[in-house]
Amino acid sequence: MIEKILIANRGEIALRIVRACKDLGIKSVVAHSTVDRDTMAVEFADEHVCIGSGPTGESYLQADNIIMAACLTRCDAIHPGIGFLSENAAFAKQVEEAGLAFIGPASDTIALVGNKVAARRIARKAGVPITPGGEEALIDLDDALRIAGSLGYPVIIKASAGGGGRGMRIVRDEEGMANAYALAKKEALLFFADGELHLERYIQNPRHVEVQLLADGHGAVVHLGERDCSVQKRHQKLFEESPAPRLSEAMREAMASASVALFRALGYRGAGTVEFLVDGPSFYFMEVNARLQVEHPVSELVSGVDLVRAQIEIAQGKGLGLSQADIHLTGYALECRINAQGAGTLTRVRMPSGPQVRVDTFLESGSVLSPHYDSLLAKVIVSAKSRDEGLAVMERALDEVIIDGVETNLGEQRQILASKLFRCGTVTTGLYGEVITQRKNHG
Amino acid sequence: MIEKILIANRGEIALRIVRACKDLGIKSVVAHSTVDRDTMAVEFADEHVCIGSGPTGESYLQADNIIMAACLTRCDAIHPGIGFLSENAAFAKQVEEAGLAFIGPASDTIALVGNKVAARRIARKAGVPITPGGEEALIDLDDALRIAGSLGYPVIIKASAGGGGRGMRIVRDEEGMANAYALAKKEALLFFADGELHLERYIQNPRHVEVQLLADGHGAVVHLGERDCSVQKRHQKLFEESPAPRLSEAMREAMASASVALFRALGYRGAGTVEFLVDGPSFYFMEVNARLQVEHPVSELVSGVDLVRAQIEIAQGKGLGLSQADIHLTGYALECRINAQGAGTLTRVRMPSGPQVRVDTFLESGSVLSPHYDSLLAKVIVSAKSRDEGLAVMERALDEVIIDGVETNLGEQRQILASKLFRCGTVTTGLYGEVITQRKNHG
Amino acid sequence: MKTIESLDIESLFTLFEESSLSEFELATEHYEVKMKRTPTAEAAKGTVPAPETKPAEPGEEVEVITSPIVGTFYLTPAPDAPPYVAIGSTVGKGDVLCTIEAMKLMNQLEAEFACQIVRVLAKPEAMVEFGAPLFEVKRL
Amino acid sequence: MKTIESLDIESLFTLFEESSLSEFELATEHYEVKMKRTPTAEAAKGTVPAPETKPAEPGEEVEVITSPIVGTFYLTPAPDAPPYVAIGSTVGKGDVLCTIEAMKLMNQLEAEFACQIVRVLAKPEAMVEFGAPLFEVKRL
Repeated sequence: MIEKILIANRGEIALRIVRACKDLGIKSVVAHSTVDRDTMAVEFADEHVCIGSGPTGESYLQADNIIMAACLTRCDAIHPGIGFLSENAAFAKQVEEAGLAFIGPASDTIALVGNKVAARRIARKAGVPITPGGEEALIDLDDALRIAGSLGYPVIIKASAGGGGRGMRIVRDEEGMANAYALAKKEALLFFADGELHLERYIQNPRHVEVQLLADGHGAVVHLGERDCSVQKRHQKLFEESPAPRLSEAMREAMASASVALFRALGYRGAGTVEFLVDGPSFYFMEVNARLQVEHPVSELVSGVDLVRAQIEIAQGKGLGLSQADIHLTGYALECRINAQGAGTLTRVRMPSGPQVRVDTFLESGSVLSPHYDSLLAKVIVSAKSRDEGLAVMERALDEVIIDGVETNLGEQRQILASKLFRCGTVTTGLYGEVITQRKNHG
Repeated sequence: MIEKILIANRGEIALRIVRACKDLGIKSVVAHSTVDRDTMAVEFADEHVCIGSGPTGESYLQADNIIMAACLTRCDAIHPGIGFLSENAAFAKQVEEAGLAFIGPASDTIALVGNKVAARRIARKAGVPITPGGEEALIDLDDALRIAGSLGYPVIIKASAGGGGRGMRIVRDEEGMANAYALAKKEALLFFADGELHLERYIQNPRHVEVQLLADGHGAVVHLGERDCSVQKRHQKLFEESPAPRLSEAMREAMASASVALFRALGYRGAGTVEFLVDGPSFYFMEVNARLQVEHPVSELVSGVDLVRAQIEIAQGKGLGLSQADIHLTGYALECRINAQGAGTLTRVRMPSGPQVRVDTFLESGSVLSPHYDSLLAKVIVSAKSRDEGLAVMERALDEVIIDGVETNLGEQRQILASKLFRCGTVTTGLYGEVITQRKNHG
Repeated sequence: MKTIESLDIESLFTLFEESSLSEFELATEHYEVKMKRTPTAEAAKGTVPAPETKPAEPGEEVEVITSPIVGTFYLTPAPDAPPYVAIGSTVGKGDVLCTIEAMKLMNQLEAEFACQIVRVLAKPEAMVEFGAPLFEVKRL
Repeated sequence: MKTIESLDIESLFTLFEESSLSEFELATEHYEVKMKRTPTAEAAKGTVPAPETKPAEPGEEVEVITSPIVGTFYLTPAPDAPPYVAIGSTVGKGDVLCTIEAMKLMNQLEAEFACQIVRVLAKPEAMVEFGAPLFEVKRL
């Protein structure tokens, strides 16, 4: 039984987890940096422990301090949130070894899916379509040239341990390979301390669709439908929605079944996501996100399932208590991320409210935005009966937002929401460029 | 087709209606007093017209100014909101005669159900149980004594045109009748300009349960389940929830069918509520509220139907587009009203946010609360799978609220929420007294 | 420059005014003087004396007459009739200034005091809301 | 410079204005003068010189040594061993001040400079968070 959880994270996601704990009657302890002492997560938690100074490497990545804080405040479990140590297999193992529940998948699972080559191999075995390309790590430049030659250009080189666009290089022709290979290798070593690379066919402006899953580690797996996260700026998601617009029922179902099969094959435990690239009539496995995701509220609103609560209940060993027949996906949900474009003091914050609007934020008028952390200010999530209705509600909600004191992406988000491309549901990873970058150039 | 609506109201409900207009792509004009110039409803509306000075009699009750404002801004319809002119049959008639749609029932219906004696008569005819008592207006004191004698004391005298506790007198024995009769008559004349009284058996500490309905005026009527509104302080509702706790399925269904039958008999058009008193195993018709209600979000959350949107669509003559089979009542919803206990400037306002929480308010840090208007600051509404879960979420939400600058009832609301009586669902109109007043006396 | 003995009272006032003093007393062989100032919010902000406000003369006071109702503003009683008033007109108390049409009634707005029209602030045949400025006038 | 006798009243005002005085009285053979000023917020910020802050002498500087990690604070190397330091102890740079147990390791915290222990701020055997104050010391 989990009675007290240490939350090893910050910002809106730490607050999200504190709220789930309160709803479940579980005590919460927020581990925070010196900079985050006055944030809402710390204020609302039952206890809080300072684990280091502002820079993430000196606090939110300090595994020892986090585990000691959990032990000394007599927590039973650690929730790693999103980012930081949430997909760090070594940390998960350390937590397990300290006799604490890690609210997330088993450390072995994290390690397994963390290696892109291994993950692709398992996916293929489980019958999940993968992008044409090497299922093995690249041996050297010659190997890369040989594989690319057989696949046809353009191809993409990726760090096997990578993510977030780092260690990735698109190669458009043979001549570009040597340079791209060297750069990707260098970045892979720099960011992931692991130079392993692999190579896939590169898909131009695909859609990015992911399936949300919950599994109890004992064979029970359900999916909560898919989310379209195609609208991105430099690999950072801007809008996420469910159901994905203009996706055939057949693909929707195939993607969901493939994801469930993969999670079964992995013996997965907890909440997780399978990410796909969609290219016309085909979809390809991209990766498994072995953690909660920023955009999880979208699935919560269409499924009625509280994902953080479910994570905790799974960690308690209660089993899933849900079968696929219990999941009724109804209506539509859309999330808009409001990001800062700089640090500073938020002199005034007004978030939207009213019907069909959910706001997940940790900021209010007077909050200070530290330059140490990521730029997510708030998530505005709306639910509606249909996509058209949802877009209207989101427009209304964004019109209510006021954020003074720092630059934000609100203007861009409003532009995207109003754009024909987005309205029609013809979303791809190229949408941001077409709507914002090109308008700027023409403007 | 309605393309532009004048909203003849203020505060959170005016904002609620502006939001619905935005969602529907309908233009909105807010008619406001000089005092309300800087409120959110005015800010978010497409246009605004000042209709008078602060006191409600000089602005929100100025029918001529309101209708002129609607005509001159080329509105097609007037939404009266809640209170003010919303149940004023003469105003509704004036709106109709000006060629505008009144977003509410036909003026005749308002007039009909506005007379309690007439409403009781129709209810009885439609097979709705009514409290034992005179179905006719009282002729004089002797008549009152005769009827009370046959019913048995205690009885309650009510103004036929009344509401909100005014013109009401409980009579515990024969000796108290003369005085109570005189006072009720005086109040009825004073507040409603109509001295007609009637008399019913008085039910001590009943539950107050009401059924939400939607009807298109052409025979289509659906109900959205019931709301328990028993927790009241001097006839002012404090918490409202749906479904009503500890109510037998049989009573729930009987109440809903009776309400639907009554609305059919009335040929009702629009959103409306039938209020009942529940006394042990019996329920009795109390009155029809021929308008939207403050607590409407509770029913929106359990039914998924947007009531304000539905009101507008009905006024557009679109028909209901819903049959009872389309209404799926799922989960639980609870509303907590946060009221001010004085006027002033709100130096700091922090409303709750996050999962399962909806906030309907028109206030933010710096807002000025005028002494001219009612005390409702905000409605915090939560949705959940079950009542227990809902209470936990409400507790979490109220813990997040900060309102500085004016006294509020937050402390009392938290006490009620934490009380055993409320937790157990044994709610009656006596609950506030038992939890708050008695605690104060013992404290 | 003045010696204490040769001081005149005006100079003393000026000195005190321009100072930040709250009290000043002086006794010489010939006279005694005592000055005291209760610091006002204004004075507290600085030593600068408040600018002398010249009271407006009766005829110069400019006032705004606003609309008491919502309606359509008309300067003329009928489409081709001359306007009730024009810039420069003087009207007596009770004289009609304009019509505001509301609920199909022509409501004549009467002057509450004698005045001269300085400006017409509302647009003829346009909507006016409650409190909308109609005329700028000089009270006579 | 003026002698008291030759003072003119303007100079007196100027002198007073430029001073930080709140009251001034002068009586000569020929006259008596009294000046008083109620200090305003403005004046307080302005003409009053800031109080002279006395720099602490090296030996008096009190500093706080804080915990660099999260763990359990111990003043002794073992349950029945004597404490590393006590109030009044002087330690040299690199001397051990305490142990903080974390991840089953006893981490010895060494003094970064020579100092004398003024107070022990953390509770032995209790949890300390990052930045928790452990010792108040005087740098030597």
